[in-house]
Order: sequence, then C-alpha cells, then structure tokens
Amino acid sequence: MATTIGHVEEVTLGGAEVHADTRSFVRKYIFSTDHKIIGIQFLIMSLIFLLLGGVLAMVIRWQLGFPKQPMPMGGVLPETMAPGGVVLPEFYNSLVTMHGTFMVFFAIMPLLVGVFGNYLIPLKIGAPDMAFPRINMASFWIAVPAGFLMLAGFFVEGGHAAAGWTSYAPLSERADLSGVSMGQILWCISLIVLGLSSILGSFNYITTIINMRAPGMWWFRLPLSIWSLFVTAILVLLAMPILSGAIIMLLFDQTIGTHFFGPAQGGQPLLWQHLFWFFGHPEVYILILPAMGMASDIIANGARKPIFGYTSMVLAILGIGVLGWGVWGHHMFMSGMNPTLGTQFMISTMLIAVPSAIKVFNWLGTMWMGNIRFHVPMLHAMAFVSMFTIGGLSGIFMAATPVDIYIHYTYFIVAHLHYVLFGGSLFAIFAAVTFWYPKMFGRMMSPFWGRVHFFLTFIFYNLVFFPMHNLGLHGHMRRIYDPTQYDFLKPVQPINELISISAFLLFATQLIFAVNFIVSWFKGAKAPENPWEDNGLEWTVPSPPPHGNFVTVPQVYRAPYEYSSPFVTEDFLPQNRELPEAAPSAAPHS
Amino acid sequence: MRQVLIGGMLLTVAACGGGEKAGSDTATAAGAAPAAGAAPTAMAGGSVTGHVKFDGTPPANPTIDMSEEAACKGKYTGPALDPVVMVSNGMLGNVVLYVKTGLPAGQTYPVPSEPVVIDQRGCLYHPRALAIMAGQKLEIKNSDPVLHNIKALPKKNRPFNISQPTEGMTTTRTFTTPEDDVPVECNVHGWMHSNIVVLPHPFFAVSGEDGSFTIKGLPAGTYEIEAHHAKLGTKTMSVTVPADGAATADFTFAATGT
Amino acid sequence: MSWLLPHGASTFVGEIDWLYYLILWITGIAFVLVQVLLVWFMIRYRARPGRKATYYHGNTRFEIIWTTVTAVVVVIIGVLSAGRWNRIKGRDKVPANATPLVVHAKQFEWLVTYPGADGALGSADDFQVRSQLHLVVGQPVSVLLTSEDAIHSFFIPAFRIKQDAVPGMNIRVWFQPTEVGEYELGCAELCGLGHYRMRATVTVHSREDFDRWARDRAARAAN
Amino acid sequence: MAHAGALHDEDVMLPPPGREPGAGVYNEKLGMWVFLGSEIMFFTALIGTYIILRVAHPTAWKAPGEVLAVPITAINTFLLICSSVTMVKAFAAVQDGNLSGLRKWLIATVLIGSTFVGVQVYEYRHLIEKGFVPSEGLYGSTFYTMTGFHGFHVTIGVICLIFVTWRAFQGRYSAKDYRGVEVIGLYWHFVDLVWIILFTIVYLI
Repeated sequence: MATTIGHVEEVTLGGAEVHADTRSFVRKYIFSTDHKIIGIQFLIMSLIFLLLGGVLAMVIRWQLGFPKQPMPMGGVLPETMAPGGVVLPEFYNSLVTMHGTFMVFFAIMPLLVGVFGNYLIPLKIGAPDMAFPRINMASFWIAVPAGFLMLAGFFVEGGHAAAGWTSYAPLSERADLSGVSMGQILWCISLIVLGLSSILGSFNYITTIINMRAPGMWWFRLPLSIWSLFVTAILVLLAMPILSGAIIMLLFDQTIGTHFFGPAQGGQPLLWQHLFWFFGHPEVYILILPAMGMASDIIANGARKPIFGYTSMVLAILGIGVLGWGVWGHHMFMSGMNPTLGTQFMISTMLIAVPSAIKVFNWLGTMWMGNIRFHVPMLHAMAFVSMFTIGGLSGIFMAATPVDIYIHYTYFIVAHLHYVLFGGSLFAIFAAVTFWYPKMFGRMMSPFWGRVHFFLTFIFYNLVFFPMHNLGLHGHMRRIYDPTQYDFLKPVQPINELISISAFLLFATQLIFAVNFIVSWFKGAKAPENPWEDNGLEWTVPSPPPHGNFVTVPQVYRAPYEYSSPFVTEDFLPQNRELPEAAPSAAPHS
Repeated sequence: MRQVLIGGMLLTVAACGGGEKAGSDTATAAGAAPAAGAAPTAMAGGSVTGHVKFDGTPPANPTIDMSEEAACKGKYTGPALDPVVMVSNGMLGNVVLYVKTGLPAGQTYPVPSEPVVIDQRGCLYHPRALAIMAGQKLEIKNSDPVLHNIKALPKKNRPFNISQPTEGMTTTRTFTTPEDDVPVECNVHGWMHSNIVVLPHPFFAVSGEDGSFTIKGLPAGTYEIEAHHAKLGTKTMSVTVPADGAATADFTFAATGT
Repeated sequence: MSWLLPHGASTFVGEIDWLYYLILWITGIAFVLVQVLLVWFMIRYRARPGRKATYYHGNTRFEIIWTTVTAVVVVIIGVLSAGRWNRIKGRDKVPANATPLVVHAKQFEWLVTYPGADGALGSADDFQVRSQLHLVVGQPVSVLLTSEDAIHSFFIPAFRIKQDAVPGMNIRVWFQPTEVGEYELGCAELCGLGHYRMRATVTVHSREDFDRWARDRAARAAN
Repeated sequence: MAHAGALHDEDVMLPPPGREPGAGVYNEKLGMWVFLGSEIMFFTALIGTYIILRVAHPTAWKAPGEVLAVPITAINTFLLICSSVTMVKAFAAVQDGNLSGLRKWLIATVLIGSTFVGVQVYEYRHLIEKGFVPSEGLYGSTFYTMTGFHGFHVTIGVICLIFVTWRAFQGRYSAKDYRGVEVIGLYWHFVDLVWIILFTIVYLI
C-alpha cells in the first residue's frame, strides 16, 4: 500500500526514496517547520551561547586567579567594564550573573530540551513531525529575539544585570543598590520571552508523545530519552509560567513602582526566592533529566546490553518529576525561613536522592556483563555517570542542614552545581551530540579528535571543579570579586590559580570540539543509516532523515534496548524489525 | 593556546564594550548641548572675590572610626575627623558660591575644559562640597589602595554607581542638567559624603581652607551670589561687578546655622 | 587541598563537623564503590570480537536492595541532621543568658550595636561600632540581624554560623565562641559591587579584656 | 495511515489515525488542555503571591467597595459568564451543522468579550484618576497585576475569537470539523473561570 507522508510525494520501495521536496530554501532551512531543522537551529544557537558563557567564565577565572591584575588583551574592554584590563567589581557581578543566565537558560536548557527534544521525539516515537509544526517553529523564532535581548544588556548604560542569575530582590529591582537599571529590565524581558518559547515547545512535546506514537510504541516501549523528555516537558510546562509570573512582578517593581518584593510597603524579599525556587528546583531537573535519559540510551548501546531495570528507571524519572516540586526550600535554608520548614525540606531533599541513586546503580548494572564498545559517545556517557555521582553525593552534604550552614553560599555549592550541570548535563550533551551527529548531519565526527577532546576535557574539567570543593570547605564564599580581601582565604589562593589555569585549558580544549563539529559537517565521512548499531527507530531511516521522517509508518514490536538478543545473530534488534512468530516480540522485564 | 582563547574571549567582550562607550559619549555630547545651542559668549573680565568667615566656636567634627580600614587610618596621625564644618582661623572652607540671579536670560556660556576633580584620599572626599557646570567633566580619583564606590543620586540627572577598586584609578562622568544638590556617597565607607551643585553657567567657586574664593569671567552687572554650605545652610548677597573689575562679597556663617 | 574542615572556635563546631565527617565517610564509600565498579566493568566487560553481552534485563532483588539501602542511609542522615539543625537554628533554642546584639547590615558595612554596661539593648548606654564584632569567650550571644537595603548573609566560617539578613525581617541567630582570638566575618550573599569588601573583624576576648574594650568604646561613643 | 492534519477522508475530530492510542482526543484539543495547565500555573503564581502578601499584611487592603466599584464589575462578571454561554451555544450550533447559528453566537461572544475589556479599561482609567495606581501599596500592586493579566488574556481570547469568526464566515467549520471552535471555547471558558476566582478574591473579600 503506497502511502504519502508530508511533502514526500513519490516513494520507491527498496530503500532509496525519490524526493520531490518543493520547499524553498527559506522554508526548508530558516523558517522551517521540520522538527529536525528546528532542532539543528536550536543546536547552533545554544552552542553559541555555550561558547559565550564559557568566555564569561574565563574572565571570571582570570579575576579570581589573578585578582586586579590586568587581563591579557583586557585593555580592549571599555572603561566601564575593565579599565586598563582590570575587571571592575560591578562588571564582575555582571559576568557572574550572565555566565549563569547564559548557561542555564540559553545553553544547557535549549541544548537538552530544544535540541534533543525536537530532534529525537518524533524520530524515536515514529512520528513524521511534531503535533504542531508551526508552533514548533514559533518556539525557536521566539527564542532568538530573547537571546538578542539578553545580549543587548551588555551594551546599555549601567551595564548588564548584576544580581546573580537568581536575581534576588531587592538588589535586582533597585537601581540605587545595584547601579543597574536597563540591564536588569532587559534580563527580565528576555526571560519572559524565552519562557513563552519554552512553554510553546513543551506543550507541543507532550501532545506529540501522547498522541503521535507509532503503532506498537507502548508507553513502556518508549526509550528512556523520550520518557525523560516527556517528564521534562511537563516540568517546563508547569514551572516556566511560575518564573514568568515572578519576573513580571519583578519587572513591575522596577518599572511601574509596585511593591511585591521591596519591603518598604510590605513586599517580601523572601517571596521572590520562594517563587524563583519553586520554578528553580524543577528547573534543576529539567537540566538533568534529559541528560539522564539520553545517557541511558547511549550506555545501553555502548554496553550492547538491555538497560538494567527499565521499569525502575522509568519510575525513577517519574519519581524525580514528582518529588522535584517539593524540595525548593533547600535553596533557602539560610534565608531566614522558618527552621521547622527547613527540616521538612531537608527530608524531602534526602528522599529525592533515592531515585537518583537507583539510576546510577542501574547504569552500572547495564554495563555489568556487557560487551562495552568505547565509542566517543560512550566515553562521554560513562564520564557522565562518574561525574553525576560526584555531584549527587556532594548534594547530600548540602541537604544535611547543619553542614549546609557552613557550606551554603560557598564554592562547595559551585563545585556541586558544576558537577551536576557540567559533569552531568554537559557530558551527556557531548555524548548525545556525538551520538546523533551522524543522523543530524549525515556525516561522522572524527573519532580521533573526539577522543582527544574527551580525555582532555575529562582531566581539565576535574582539575577545575574538584578543588572547588576544598575551597568551599575552607569557607570560600561564592561571587566574591577578590578572595584575597579575606585573611583566611589568602592561604588557598594558589588553589584559585590552579583552577584558573585549568579553566583556560578546559576552554581551549572545547575549541577542539568546535573545530571537529564544524569540519565534520563539511568533510566528515558519510554516515551510514545506523552507524552505532542502535535499536531506535531513528536509525532505520537515512542519515539525515528525509522530510516527514518515515516513508511508511513504522510498526513497533519490542522494547528499545533489545541488545544481544538470543533471537538474532547480530547484537542489536531494532524496535521495528519483525521476527518470525517463534521468537517472542517483547522480552520480559526484570 | 591560552592566549588564543583569551584573545577570542576579549574580542567578543570588546564588541560589547565598544557599544557602551559610544553610549556614554553621546550622553556627554548631549550634556554640552545647552552650551552649544546659542553662540556662547566669550568670558568677560569681571570677577567677584571675597572670604567666608565663621563666627563663634565651630561645632566639633565627628570622629571617624577607620580601624577597619588600615590603609586609610595610616594616613592620619591622630583620629580622623569628618570635616563637616571646616574652620581655620575663623575662616570657613567647603562653601559653594555661585551666581544665583542676574545673568541675562537665555545666554549660554562655554563649558570649562578643565575638569572638576573629586579625590578620594584617606577615605574622605576632597573636596567635601563642589560645584560643576552641566556638561563639564567630573574627574573622580581614587588615591587610596582600597575599594571606593561613588554613588551619585541626582533627581534630574542620570544616577550612577561606579567602583574604583585600585589606587590611582580615575573615572570621568558628566551631569547634563543643572541641579541644586547631588549627594555623593561611598557605601564601602558609610561616612564618606560629598555634595555637588550642578549649574547652568561657569560662575562658581568653592571656598578654600582660608575661606577665600574668586568667581571669574563675569560680565559687568548686578548679581545675586549664593553661598551654600551643606550643614550650615545658604546665604545670599547682591554685588555689582564693574566691567573688567572685581567686586567683593564677604559672607559670615555662625554656629547656629540658618 | 584538604577535605578536613578548618579549625573552628564555637560550640557548633563539634556538632557540624561530626556530621560532616560522617557524611564524608558515607559518600566517600559510595564514591569509591561506584567509581571502582565503573572502572572494573569497563575493563572486565570491554568489547571483544566474537563475544556477545549477556541478555539480561535486570534483577528486582538487587533493585530493592539498593533502593532500600540508599533510602535508609539518607533517612538516617536526615534524622541526625534534624536534631542538630533544631539545636542550632531552632527559634526557641537561643540561650536565656545570651548577650543581645544588633547587627545591622548595609551596603557594605556591618553596624554592630552593643548593649553597653547594663547588658540590655534599647538603653542610653548602647553604642555602635562599624564592622567590628567583639565577643566574650564562652558567653553565648544572640544577634538580631537586620538589613538596610539588599539581602546580606552573616557568615563567620570559624564559628560555622551563617544567616541571611533580609530587609524587612528581624532574624535572630545565636552562637557561643569557645576560643580567644581574631576571626573574620564575611558577607556570603551577593549584595552589590562592594560585596567582596563587606568584611568585619571578629575578636573574641577574655571577659576582662572585653570589659576594658567596651568601657573604652562606650566612653568614646558618649563624647 | 497519514499523519495528523493531512486532508483525507479521516475524521479529523479524532486522534491522528494509525497511531498508538493516546489521549483519545485530537491533537489541537489535547494541546489546549496541556497549554491550559501552563496557564493555571501562571495564575497560581499571581494569585499565590496575592494570598501570601494579603495574609501577611491584611491592613494594606481596603474594605470591599471602598476603592473598587463592585456593582459595575459584578455586571461585567455577569457579562463574561454570558459570553461563556454564547460560546457554548456557538459550539452546539456547529456540532449540529447550524453554521448561521455558529456565526451569530461567535459574534455575540466577541461583542461581549470586547465589552468586558472595554469596561475594564474604563474602570482602570477611573481608578487611576482617583489616585489608585499600581504603585499604591500592595493593594494597587496585586490588583493591577492580577486583573491586568486577566484582561490581557481576555484580549488575546477576543483576538482569537475574531479569527475564528472570520474563518466561520469563510465556511471553514462544519459538523465534521469544528476543531477551532472547540479549542478556543476551552480557552474562553478557562479565562472566564479565572475571572470568577479573581472577582471573588479581589473585589468581594
């Protein structure tokens, strides 16, 4: 039976299809409604912001490692930022704020949700596109002006927002306290716009996953990446409007003189923190759940073995998605919130460690008795497990409220969040980009340079962030411009220098990735349909897949991780391959 | 490798910086606009000179506890005093004197090219009171090896809050609109205060330690001169300046203030 | 690069440091376990030609074991934390004999109001000192934290005490220094461009030294 | 066998054909339900803020009717409820294939919705003239933010309704395909519901 899907008008069976894609260049690559193009657009945008966030981090590290010394080539900065190359304290605060904002909202979140949510969901569930392709396009083209608004803040008088990425009121809303007015307003507007983009994206994902799964793609046959993106989309959908509402109130406080967060007429500074973290803690899981899901896919692929405990992995994702709403107060243990409330938040925080631990053990279980292939995505995915473990374990110190009294607001927190966000999310992103790159661009990335990039990143990354734990244990506060102002911090300044030098090397290492990414796009070896011998539906179509993805609607017969199945000679078994009746179509779990 | 990466990052940030600098230049140009509107009159040769005296026992100036700022404390042999009322030999310093009325309406005057300097030395502002013409450059200097921030909270001009973390830093700012009193403060050292009068014309002076002052460049005419002290209040006096001659105006403040 | 906490000098040091070292042991063991297993699996189960991985989907008994063990361990840590937390931060736990102080945080100074000779705040002999906290060894103090402008955070690393000062709120925090010496108080919450300079000296005196100092300061303030 | 949205003989009021069973409703309707989840959270943030601030500072609020004109808003509330009724009528009409009824009731809904916004603008102007502005304490802050964002939602709803009406005149809806009418109806009822909550907590308590 001949089928037409999307714009693919003619089909010849036997593998090669003939395209009659009549769309213009602009419709095809710029204002495209194709989820794959939108995913790639998000990829380019968020990698640019990742680079910019990294640049800001380098300036921060220069100042911390070598306080008040002229930065090499820093003289090109204007005197409102760094006269004579010496970073000013107000610029330092902007750097810290914008590094966080760029990385959280414009790099990691779009990389995970915007890029892989878009690219993987329809392909992996066997759908031709998203449920609402035009809304999907709008989601990207709303994110772009948000990015420009955020960048514009650097060019306005008074400098960019400087109250931290958490923008605690009242510092953030009073120009007389921060010296920043326009920058903070742009920050607010940009995030409101970006929030709209995220909400449009997420309700699209949810609808798509619920309604557009290929026949046979039961809920418990969904790959874990899709499960995690599904729960993430729900978190984005419900958390982003809270942030938007809070930021709108902050913006009104600044511009039209309302009194939500300023104490002068009864407003409450802590209210901002409650609202921000009520969004912010689900946000933390938004930033890690898709990473966990994609790492699960890649680890099962690399280990050539079914994922260990698929059901408990799904339950852990759901558990995190639910418990994640009840732990926001652990960001506020020192805020003056009622200590009894603090105890409750501590208990809920302790409990959320359980699903995370289950996932780590299951990843180990997946590798156990496997036949592990050390391809570049697998290297990154294993580093993800290792680094996420450190980030998870260091979280327990902070969840224990008495210990948190000491380490709250110190570099211990900085170390923890970077172990989760860089060691966790970013390693998983590297794994995912290198894994799905052949599908996205139809070419392979260089495995040699991939390995070089991986090992150097792994080493320098740990040299940068591991010693930060020790700084924090020494009492080193975060967001301080010049640690040598404190006598008790003078002895640890050499650690700061080590971290800074390692950070410069870490940044330089990322250029290897950038070059590999760009060069492979044009010069890489042509990618076959299924270079990693994976089971997912996306690997059953050409690389890159045509518009409309599947020539015929795939029929799904089994769970996504049937590696090394005894029913076939190969060590993989795609979800849509039909086996003779004799072989069971779905292996039992557990 | 490291230089390459730093270069890259600086290039990016430089792009941002360029824009900001252009912005502040524009602000300066706008500030000079009233002066450039009509053809500015060349400075005339008349002047007002005089002294500001202080009658009675001056009130004791508050002692400042600089013990947590060793670098500043070291600049004083005795206890550091905040010169709220600076009197020596019966003469009062830090009084801002300026032409209040008498200048022809609509007349504009060239903006002095010399900047007005405010120096942060020994964790105090020098001078503690100053006058500046709208559009004239205010040069802010840090002569201390510690962080100072300069927060100006004008009502009619753009507020600013900038920092100077290192010794020897200078930063330039301008005010665009005349304003009676712009308070200036440092938040790192809560005792540091100064007040700036922003004027539409260049006919102003600040009395020195000996209480003397000279307002130069006035055309012949009768003017009302106002003497303003942040603590002791305001006094006015009418003087007639002959062409290319000097008029005298002596003010006397007393302990009771206004 | 030490995993030991620096020397502390308040009554909270014992409680907090003990819990810290307990968690360090627990997480240290978990860390070693996971990393060793990871590396061992990498080596032991590396891909070799002609070999296939074991077709194995999981083991419910293992899952139950490690879920239970993790849950029990974190709940134990939680219970141990709750008691300590309450003793340190509980609103009814401020000792009755604690010396009252007011610490008013403003950009970028700590203004400390001492009760003077009568030991009570709000009387005529109170005096204020900028960015200097003077304490008596062994004497608990009860600090009322207020803020003028932004949120600041009162942090004395050596005393293991930290508390935000929030504008519009009066937050009480107490502690008891145990050793004579000089320490540092810092602001731990970003409060503006001078945040890094918002520092104060903490001096713990013997009772006699403190009285001498207080008399001297009170006299100076009276002038 | 084709994907959703392709124009074939399938019933477009059902989930995309040839797919694993999902929510049992067509995509647009499911999408709107999900999107309303997001809207609920947005208003939760605003209303939650209002409740927290009001509980902490009850004296910052004036007695009902002292500043705000309750009668005129009560009439306005009644109007908005009526517009939900006309929306239901429009929906019922299109289900029966009564296209003229659909147009009539959609126009009625647009008119009533616009009147609601108009009355709100009038009320704002009146209040601001009286000196009750957004910077007027917590009362002004929360009042203008909550009712303002509700009014913004109503305005968006009216714009969408005008679009749907225009399409109704173009004959784009029928008893077989009335997705647009049903989806905007869901949104409209939601906005109405939020107003009933806001009217109660802002004007009456």
